[in-house]
Amino acid sequence: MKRILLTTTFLLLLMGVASAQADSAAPSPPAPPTGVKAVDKPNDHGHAVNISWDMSPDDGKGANSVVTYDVFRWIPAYMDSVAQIRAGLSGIRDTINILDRANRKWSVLEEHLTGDSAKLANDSVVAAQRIPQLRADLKRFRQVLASAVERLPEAHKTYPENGSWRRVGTVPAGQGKYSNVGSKEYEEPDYLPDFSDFYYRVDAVGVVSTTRSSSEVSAPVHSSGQWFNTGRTTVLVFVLAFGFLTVLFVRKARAGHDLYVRPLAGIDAVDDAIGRATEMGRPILYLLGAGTAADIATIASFTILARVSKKVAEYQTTLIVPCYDPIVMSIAQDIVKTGYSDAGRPDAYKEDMVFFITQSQFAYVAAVNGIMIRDLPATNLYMGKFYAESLIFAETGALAGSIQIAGTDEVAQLPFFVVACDYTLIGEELFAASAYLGREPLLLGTLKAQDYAKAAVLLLAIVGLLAVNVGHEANVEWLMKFKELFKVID
Amino acid sequence: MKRSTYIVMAVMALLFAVSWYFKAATYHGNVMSPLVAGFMITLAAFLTLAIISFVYQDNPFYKFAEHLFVGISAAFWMCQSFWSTIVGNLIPRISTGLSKYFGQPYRDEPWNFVYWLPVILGILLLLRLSSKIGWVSRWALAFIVGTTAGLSFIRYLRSDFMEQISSTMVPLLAAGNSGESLLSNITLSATGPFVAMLTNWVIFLGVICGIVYFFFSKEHTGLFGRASRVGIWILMITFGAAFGYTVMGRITLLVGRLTFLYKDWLGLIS
Amino acid sequence: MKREVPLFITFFVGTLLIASVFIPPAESWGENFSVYFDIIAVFAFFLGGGNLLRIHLQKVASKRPDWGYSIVTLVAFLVMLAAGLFKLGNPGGISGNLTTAQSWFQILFQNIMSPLGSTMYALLAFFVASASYRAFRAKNRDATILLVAAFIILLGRTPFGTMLTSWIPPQYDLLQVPNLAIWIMSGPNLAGQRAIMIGIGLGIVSMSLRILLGIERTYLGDDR
Amino acid sequence: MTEALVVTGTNLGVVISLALIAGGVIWLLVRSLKGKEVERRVIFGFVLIAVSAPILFPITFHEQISPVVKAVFDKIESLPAGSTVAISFDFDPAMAPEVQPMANAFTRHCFAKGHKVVFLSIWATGQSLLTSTLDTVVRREFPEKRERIDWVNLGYKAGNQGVLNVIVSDLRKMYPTDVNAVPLDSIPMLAEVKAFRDLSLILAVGGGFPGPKEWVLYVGDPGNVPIAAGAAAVTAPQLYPYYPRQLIGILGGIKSAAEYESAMVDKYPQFDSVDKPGLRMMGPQTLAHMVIMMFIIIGNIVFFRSKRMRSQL
Repeated sequence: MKRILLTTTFLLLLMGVASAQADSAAPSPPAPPTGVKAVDKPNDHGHAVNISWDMSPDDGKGANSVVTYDVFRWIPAYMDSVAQIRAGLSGIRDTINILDRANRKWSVLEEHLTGDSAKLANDSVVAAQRIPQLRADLKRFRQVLASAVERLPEAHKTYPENGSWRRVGTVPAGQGKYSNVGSKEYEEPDYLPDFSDFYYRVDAVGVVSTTRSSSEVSAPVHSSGQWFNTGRTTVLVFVLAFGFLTVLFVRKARAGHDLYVRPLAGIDAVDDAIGRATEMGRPILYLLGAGTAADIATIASFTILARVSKKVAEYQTTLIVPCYDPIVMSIAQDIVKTGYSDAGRPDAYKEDMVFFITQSQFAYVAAVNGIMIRDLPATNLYMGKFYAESLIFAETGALAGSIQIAGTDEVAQLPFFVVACDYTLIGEELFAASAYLGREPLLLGTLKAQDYAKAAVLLLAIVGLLAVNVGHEANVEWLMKFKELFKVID
Repeated sequence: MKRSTYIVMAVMALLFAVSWYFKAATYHGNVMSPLVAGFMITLAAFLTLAIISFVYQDNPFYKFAEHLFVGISAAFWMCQSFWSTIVGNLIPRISTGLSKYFGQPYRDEPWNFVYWLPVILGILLLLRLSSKIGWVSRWALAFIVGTTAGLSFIRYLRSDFMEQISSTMVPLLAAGNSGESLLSNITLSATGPFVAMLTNWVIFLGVICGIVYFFFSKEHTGLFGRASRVGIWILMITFGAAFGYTVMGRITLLVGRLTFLYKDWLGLIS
Repeated sequence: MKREVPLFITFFVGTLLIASVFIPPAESWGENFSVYFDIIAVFAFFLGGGNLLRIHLQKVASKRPDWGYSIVTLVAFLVMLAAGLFKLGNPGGISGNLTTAQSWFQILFQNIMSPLGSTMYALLAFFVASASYRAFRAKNRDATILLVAAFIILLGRTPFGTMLTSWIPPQYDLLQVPNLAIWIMSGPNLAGQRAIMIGIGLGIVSMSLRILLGIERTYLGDDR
Repeated sequence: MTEALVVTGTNLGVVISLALIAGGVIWLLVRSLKGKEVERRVIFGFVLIAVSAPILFPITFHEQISPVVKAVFDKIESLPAGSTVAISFDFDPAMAPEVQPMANAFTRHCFAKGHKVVFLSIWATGQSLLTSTLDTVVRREFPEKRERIDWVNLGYKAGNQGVLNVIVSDLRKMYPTDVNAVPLDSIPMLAEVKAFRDLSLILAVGGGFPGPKEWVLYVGDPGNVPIAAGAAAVTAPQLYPYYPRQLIGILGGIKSAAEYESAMVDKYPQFDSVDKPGLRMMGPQTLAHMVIMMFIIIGNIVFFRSKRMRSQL
């Protein structure tokens, strides 16, 4: 006993000495950051606050002893009781899931089991009978939590009583801002209530986490949601301007103004290619690409298919449309059917002209390659989204001696089509193609709108370039910022 | 079929058997039985060869591999989407009973009823199989196309259009990062300030001429026509360069497949 | 009814999604709609799978050329479908992970689908060569530019590129092939890419607008 | 010119396959003068041989070192033996095939010159790749080099550029110990190294964020330390604006790695026997590129000959 006492005393002494030494050895804390400002995070749906501060004089210069900044928020004790209700809630949720899972597992096996396992199985099934009860509990807890959460703004008003400072984030030295983003769902642990007084404080921390110094406390701030994202005003301006241009030219076109469009070699070639197929008595292969109906390029391809199928029906040639996506197949079937009935030959339409292959990229390629080599189409049309398969198609098609016309907006694949096909619609030309083929004044009107937008781009680019350059040379801040207008802010 | 075809078939079958035997005999893993493992690696190797044989000409082996591939892969994607989308995303929101059956935790959220919308639209889509009320499937298609149009409109306006314009605005007279005086140092050194400036000019003028090429409603004559010619040249350089640059990656793919044949199957290299 | 309702749905959904971008509380709608889209797409698989079965069964029934291969497709499709939907051989049963190593689904994927896919992809190495031979010819000015740019980039990737031009002094080393290759990629190539992308951006925006306004309605299957 | 044809690896397979390709190309060239087109299958055959031969037999081409790569090599050469150099492994397994050969070559070069090396990583995924270099290169090829006397492994520290910001002026603040918890003060080779600005050279191998660019901005520029970069091919062009003032040299992609390995073998023949993944991976690439270029040339000869023949008719 005595020995234990002695040892303990000795150890205590030793610790005292050690801690005294540590104290004396500890470096002095860095100077605190100043000017801590907290503002509601703009352009969001609330539940977030931006904090900024002037960096400590010891950050990067001075004693150069800042390693990180710790950001603290004052949190009322009431928040903890809310957290406890929340923990109870998720506890019930977990229990339900566990019982549910165990029950399912055992009830499948039950009849095959014996001995201990059978008892275990039985227990689980019995336990599972509590699930409805638990669900009722869950519902009650939800109501309690909902009403508790409503009192949170109230609780924040008691600052600085009944609460404590908690660290909400850490940033490395050299940075003076942090976003305290919480969840908007109050069942999530990181829920941040809107319209509550938040107080923030920032600590400069040295190498040892105990060497720190705190800033002044920021003025209280509320987080709240906004109804308009001002960061996207430029985008809205573009949307409205473009919408206006389009409507304007469509109206003009409707009024009967004649609109000029320059010829596009790839478009003119389509009609010739159909004629050629008729002469040779060989089919036409039309690929809508590996895109889905979620790609505008595929939709553009539909409009070209509409035109092609009508022509094909008139010329009485065969059309093959193997599809990669079932929805695309459905739409393509409708289109080809309509094309045939428009041409006055609904009887010539066959169900198996448009068919589904597979939604796997290279299996689709393998099958289409087979069709190209075996059916030897006179013309291959590739319109829509294409990926790595572009060159495989184009080369196999060339091997089969087909005339090939391609069009895609997939920039990485354009080189392969341009190199290996006879005609290629480059990017925007694919979208213009539908207007070209239809020759409808309304569609041509939208082309005109597109051209005006392009002219605006040229103008903006030149003006912007001048602004940036003049700004750069003369060091004028706002001119240099001109290009920021086009930066997309999230 | 011709007699020679039968002979080829028989030889291939024999080779397959031999490979199966040897791969099974030399199998050292313990994931599956040696017989299965030997069969699987032999199958993978023969399928690889069957596909490569297509570059020589179309043949029965390629046809077999192609049809096998189509069948397997079509089912593969259907199963994948069934489990990830229907079981993973839809069922836990609309049915407690079914989520219990599939072992998915039920997600009890307030807006869950919205998930019936795609289900209804999906069923409308299937109604196209009926000739009488097939037209209602267009409602589903209209929803899909509307979603595509709405999402693409904003996405492309921002990323492809505005972002690209803003990155074109670069200082044309500044000397890049090196900060040296420009006039004192007009050389064609790849890292010199003159080349940095030249690059900026090429990019700027290239973009302008490229856009001019895409004008549809103005005749490409005169100065406009000349700019459009330059635009085509720029595009041609782009396509040529991108083609040349991609060759390397394509060869790596073949290296991967040949390494499989030489190493994992034939054991020619270690 | 048959025409107006779909047009209205398209207009309504599209406008709603455009507006949601500017309204912070509605920001996540775009993602949600994509999820709905995926769910509808799974229903469409019934159409796709049904079509696949129909086409191949017809081929077999009418004994058209190569009908034997259609049996291969049918069997492969049904076996894989069963393996995936019933999770055959999966130690975890119906709630197990779909891609568990021992499950049939994964074994078929690993040993059949994966080698077939990567070999098909690897064929590109051959086609890149044949396309180069066939198409890179100095037929006219545009083709010559295309050819020269490609050749410089290719040359820059071999030791020859460095060899041939290493005598060029440092003041003019832009003209050394490897440097020239880098310059082409970061100068003219970038300009071209950018011009194409701006065009595509505009094309897509314009096409979307045409769809929303109902000017473009071929996807509804009537071209009037 | 002849140097380009220096091919290492002298077995029968190499000779046969190269003779096959060379003979075939000459035959096709002769044919092309008569305006005869080459059949597609012949092209495919050439590609197959060109890619297969280097896989089956160790064919490597001598890569002549380009100036941006040579700058790095010369820098390591010119440092006096015993200088302290840092190698940072800032990449993940996906990038490793391209950049790990560079890191390995740098390591060999530094040890061959008698430099002391500090290994570290600011990518969480870099730690295991760093360990693999230590196991396969350092411990196996340089067993005489002792840990903490000739090299030290500092390991990974979280904090991205924050870490760099600190270690440029005070290493011990971020790294009080090495990866094995040995205090830096008891490590002999770091007695003189208080901060990264005391180093003679930093080799930043990686390509994402944080990567060579952050090393330049947070360590190279403020600390006035020479930095060289090893990067993946796709990211290398973004680093060129920093060369040659802020980055003394750049290795971009597997080709640069191969060039470096070539230069190493020239200078230190003892490394001829070690694995050279850069050169090994360049074998099929180079041969296939040459074959494709030959076919472009042949294609044009055919085109012009047949055009002339047609005009003569």
